Amino acid sequence: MRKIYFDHSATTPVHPDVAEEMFRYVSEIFGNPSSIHSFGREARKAVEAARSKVAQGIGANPEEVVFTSGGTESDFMAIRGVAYANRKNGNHIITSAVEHHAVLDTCKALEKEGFELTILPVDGYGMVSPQDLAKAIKENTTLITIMHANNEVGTIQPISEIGAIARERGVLFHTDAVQSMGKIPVNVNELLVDLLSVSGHKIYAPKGVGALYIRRGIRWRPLNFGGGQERKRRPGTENVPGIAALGKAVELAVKDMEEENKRLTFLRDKLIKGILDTISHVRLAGHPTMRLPNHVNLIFEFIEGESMLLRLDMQGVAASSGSACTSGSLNPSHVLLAMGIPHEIAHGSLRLTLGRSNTEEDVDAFLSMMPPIVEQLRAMSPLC
Amino acid sequence: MRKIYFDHSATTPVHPDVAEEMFRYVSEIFGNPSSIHSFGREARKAVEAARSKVAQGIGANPEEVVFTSGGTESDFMAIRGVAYANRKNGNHIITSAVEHHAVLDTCKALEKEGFELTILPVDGYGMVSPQDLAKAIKENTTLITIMHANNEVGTIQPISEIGAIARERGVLFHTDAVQSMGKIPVNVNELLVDLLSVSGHKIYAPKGVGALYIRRGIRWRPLNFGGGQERKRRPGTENVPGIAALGKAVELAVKDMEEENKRLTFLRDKLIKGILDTISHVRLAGHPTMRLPNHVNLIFEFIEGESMLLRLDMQGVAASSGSACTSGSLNPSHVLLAMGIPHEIAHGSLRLTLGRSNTEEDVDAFLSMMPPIVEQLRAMSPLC
Amino acid sequence: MYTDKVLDHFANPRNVGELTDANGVAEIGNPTCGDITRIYLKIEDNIIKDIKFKTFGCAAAVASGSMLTEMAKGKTIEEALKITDEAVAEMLDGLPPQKMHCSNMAAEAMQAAIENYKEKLGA
Amino acid sequence: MYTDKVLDHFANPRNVGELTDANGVAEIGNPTCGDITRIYLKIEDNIIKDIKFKTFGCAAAVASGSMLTEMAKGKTIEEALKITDEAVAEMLDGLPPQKMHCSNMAAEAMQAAIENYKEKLGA
Ligand SMILES: Cc1ncc(COP(=O)(O)O)c(C=O)c1O
Ligand SMILES: Cc1ncc(COP(=O)(O)O)c(C=O)c1O
Ligand code: FES
Ligand code: FES
Repeated sequence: MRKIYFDHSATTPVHPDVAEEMFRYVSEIFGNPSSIHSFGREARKAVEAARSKVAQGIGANPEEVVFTSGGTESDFMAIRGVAYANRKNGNHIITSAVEHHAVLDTCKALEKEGFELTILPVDGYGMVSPQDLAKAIKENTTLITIMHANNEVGTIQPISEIGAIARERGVLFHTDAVQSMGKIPVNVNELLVDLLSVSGHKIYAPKGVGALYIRRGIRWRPLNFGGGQERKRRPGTENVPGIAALGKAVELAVKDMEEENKRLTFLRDKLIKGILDTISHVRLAGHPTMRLPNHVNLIFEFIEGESMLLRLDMQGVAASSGSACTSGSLNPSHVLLAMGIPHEIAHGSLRLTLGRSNTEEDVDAFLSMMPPIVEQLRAMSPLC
Repeated sequence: MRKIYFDHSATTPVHPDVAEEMFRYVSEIFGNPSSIHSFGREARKAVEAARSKVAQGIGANPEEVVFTSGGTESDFMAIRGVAYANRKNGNHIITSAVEHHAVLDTCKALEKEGFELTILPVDGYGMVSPQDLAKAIKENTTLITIMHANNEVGTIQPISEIGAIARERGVLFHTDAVQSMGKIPVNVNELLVDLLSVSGHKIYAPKGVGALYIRRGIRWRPLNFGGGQERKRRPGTENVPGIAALGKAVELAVKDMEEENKRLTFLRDKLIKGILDTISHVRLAGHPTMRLPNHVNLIFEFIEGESMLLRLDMQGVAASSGSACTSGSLNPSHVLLAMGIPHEIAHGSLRLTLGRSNTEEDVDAFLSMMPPIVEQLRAMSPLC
Repeated sequence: MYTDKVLDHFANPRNVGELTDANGVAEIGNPTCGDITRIYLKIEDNIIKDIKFKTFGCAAAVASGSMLTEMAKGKTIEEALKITDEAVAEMLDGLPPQKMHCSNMAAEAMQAAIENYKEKLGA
Repeated sequence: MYTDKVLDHFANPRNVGELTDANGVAEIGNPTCGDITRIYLKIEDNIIKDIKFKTFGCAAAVASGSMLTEMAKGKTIEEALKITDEAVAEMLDGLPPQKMHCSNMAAEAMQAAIENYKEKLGA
């Protein structure tokens, strides 16, 4: 059976060039970067070369890039690190209702530890309002964390506007760029952010590696201690193959972005139009234009996401319903609910996220596959 | 130039079978284990199969194994997780003076946060005394963390004796088995431990993956929150290739242990005897018999470790002086100092840690290489 | 995560649909997830002659509806009332822990439909 | 981490050893790391005719000793005293940040040896 992978926001296959880079550091150049012998020095070189590539990819200096075990760690390192380091100056954190759990749950845990938390609402497109944000900033606000692009609905937030406000008001600003990296321009100085999270496996690098940008000179402190790696910002022997892969992946992502962006936007729009034209009671979730070029989220009324996913899966199509991370959960996506979509309708969300491997044929195959699935499931639904 | 790698305690090359297992999950079976489609389900299967293998390797149940980003993370997750979860019952932690920085620095950070810390001394072999330990336990003691085998001097601690005391006194007991895993038997029920750390890259799996054993039912809590992975014990998309590799590596390590143990013990003893027989003013650091089968630490008086390392490196031999993690540091190893070795003598430590790739030829080559190096460096020394 | 049995019943659900001549009908909403199952019963001489279901729910809900209706068909009311959600889950070779509640819905909807039948009968 | 220049001077250190006819000798211990460097000077007509060093130290210490002695040889005392640790490090194409202090030791030992020479002269 022909397989169609439409779940690139959940994870991506490692790009062949990235895999090649990764494998060099697995068995051949395998040293510990802290070792002073040649095995160690070669590993160190690989780590620093990757750091430069990641830095270049986001417009940062290499010393401002810390490697982590993934987007989740980058997020909580950013948030906890700023929250604790600035506790003397204030304990108020601002985030949004549509953040990834890595951000939202970290903020909520801090709330339990005594921090004050404001969760900004979003509009029907999942968009945070900079005006709301400006109003929410108080004397004791030390951190704003708003994602660059949403993983569930693809909406791109007005990060540079928020960044300008944060800077004017002297509040540190973190953005989770896990989904935007490689898909739209990500530059820490244009976005005016102080911290920024990246995850490897969303950009064709392997799982288990990520990066956190920490602007030079900001008040941040490490969470853990150990061997002094990453200039004491993140202890533990460096994941050299993963780091080398991440460097390569960022390089490729930035190099190919413009072209891929165009190509994916075309496929995305064809997919959306194709479904809306052939199936009734379907709506697009998320912003119609301020959205990731590869991101489709369609809500089919009267039916349930999981059933669609499994039907599609049986026909070789991998899709998701809300975040992969939360698909184990039973509640409809907190993102859709925050956008004001009713509970039972939110259940019918189908997320299709395109990527490098997808072609127009994939879209066409999907478009002919979907109507009978919806028909069949609706026939089973007590709501019809 | 023929390369001889004698730094297996710092890191190991990935075993070919392990690399093969790892690579399967990089580009081919690349799904996110949280996804419900077939890509995700295959990834989930790989993670759970690896969990079973790791569990089996240490005599645990699969649900008791949590995957982490490495030994350092396993250590601080164990220690902080128990310390915080039991804070109501007590705030006293006991550790030893020869722990890895991942343990020691975490304990010291907790001390700064208001916990009470007892750092047990060691004898001249780097050994903790169970009697000392028993005396140190107080009403408010909630955690003991003592490593299984020391990374710098190879000394094996009396873990099951300590475990028996801990259990009798109702104190949770963590051991860092990063260095012992695969070299000597590691069984959580024989060692009587409640938490146990393992690191992939020390046992021929890649860097960036590790495991933490958490005994069922003990009071421990996660440090971070996010997508709910690892049954909410460790958030973040699972490092599937790394985890699959770790499973394979543990399987291989346990399978080959007895034979490798014998082989390495022979090489180790030949190496030690060869040096002691041909060079004066040399001593073995660590316990003569209660030591890892692959571990040699020789202290050469009047000369400095780094100089030896670099001379050896120029001749293709990779060795270390104290822990790789601390080789960026200028202080002589805290382990050697804790063993009562004077500051200037501790500087002359050379750690040689053998592994799968090493042969008797390597040992012979080293034995003929070392005397002129020592002679030359001593000629340069103002202490001679 | 799902057993082959669950996937089979999900892919080819038995007894899906409505019964125009039903004499017992009920709909149950799942308090855990907000999903819905509706059961149609055709009871004759105390025996479930026919049973159909509809569900707005996950794959476990569909499979449970399919399995429960298979199990209930031909049974007496008393026998049918003894079918527990655990029994349904067991016949499906098990459900993932977080999906155990989905099998409730089918069993409960059938119980409510029997209740509905009895009420009508009493009325 | 080390430059090729450092590694070269470490592998083939210049001016290692003792001077039996030294007229200025001093040993400096490095407070940061506990290492030691000793410098031997042979001064004639205010000029450093010969200079040798010994070190119990890291590769940076060895290379610094080697480089410093090369730089000082043939210089007048006044010129030699102007050689800073930074200058030594620079001639080695730099040292890792945490190893900058190692170059101190060589320069300081030489300064102390010149002091020792002057003291003897004055005595
Ligand atoms: C927006 C966003 N942030 C954070 C994460 C977590 O990153 P990782 O999977 O690398 O832990 C994800 C992916 O699940 C994401 O989509
Ligand atoms: C005893 C011990 N514990 C912990 C660690 C840290 O493990 P990792 O390198 O996987 O972070 C090491 C290795 O450096 C070690 O030797
Ligand atoms: S019926 Fe709602 S999750 Fe299964
Ligand atoms: S001289 Fe001591 S570390 Fe360099």
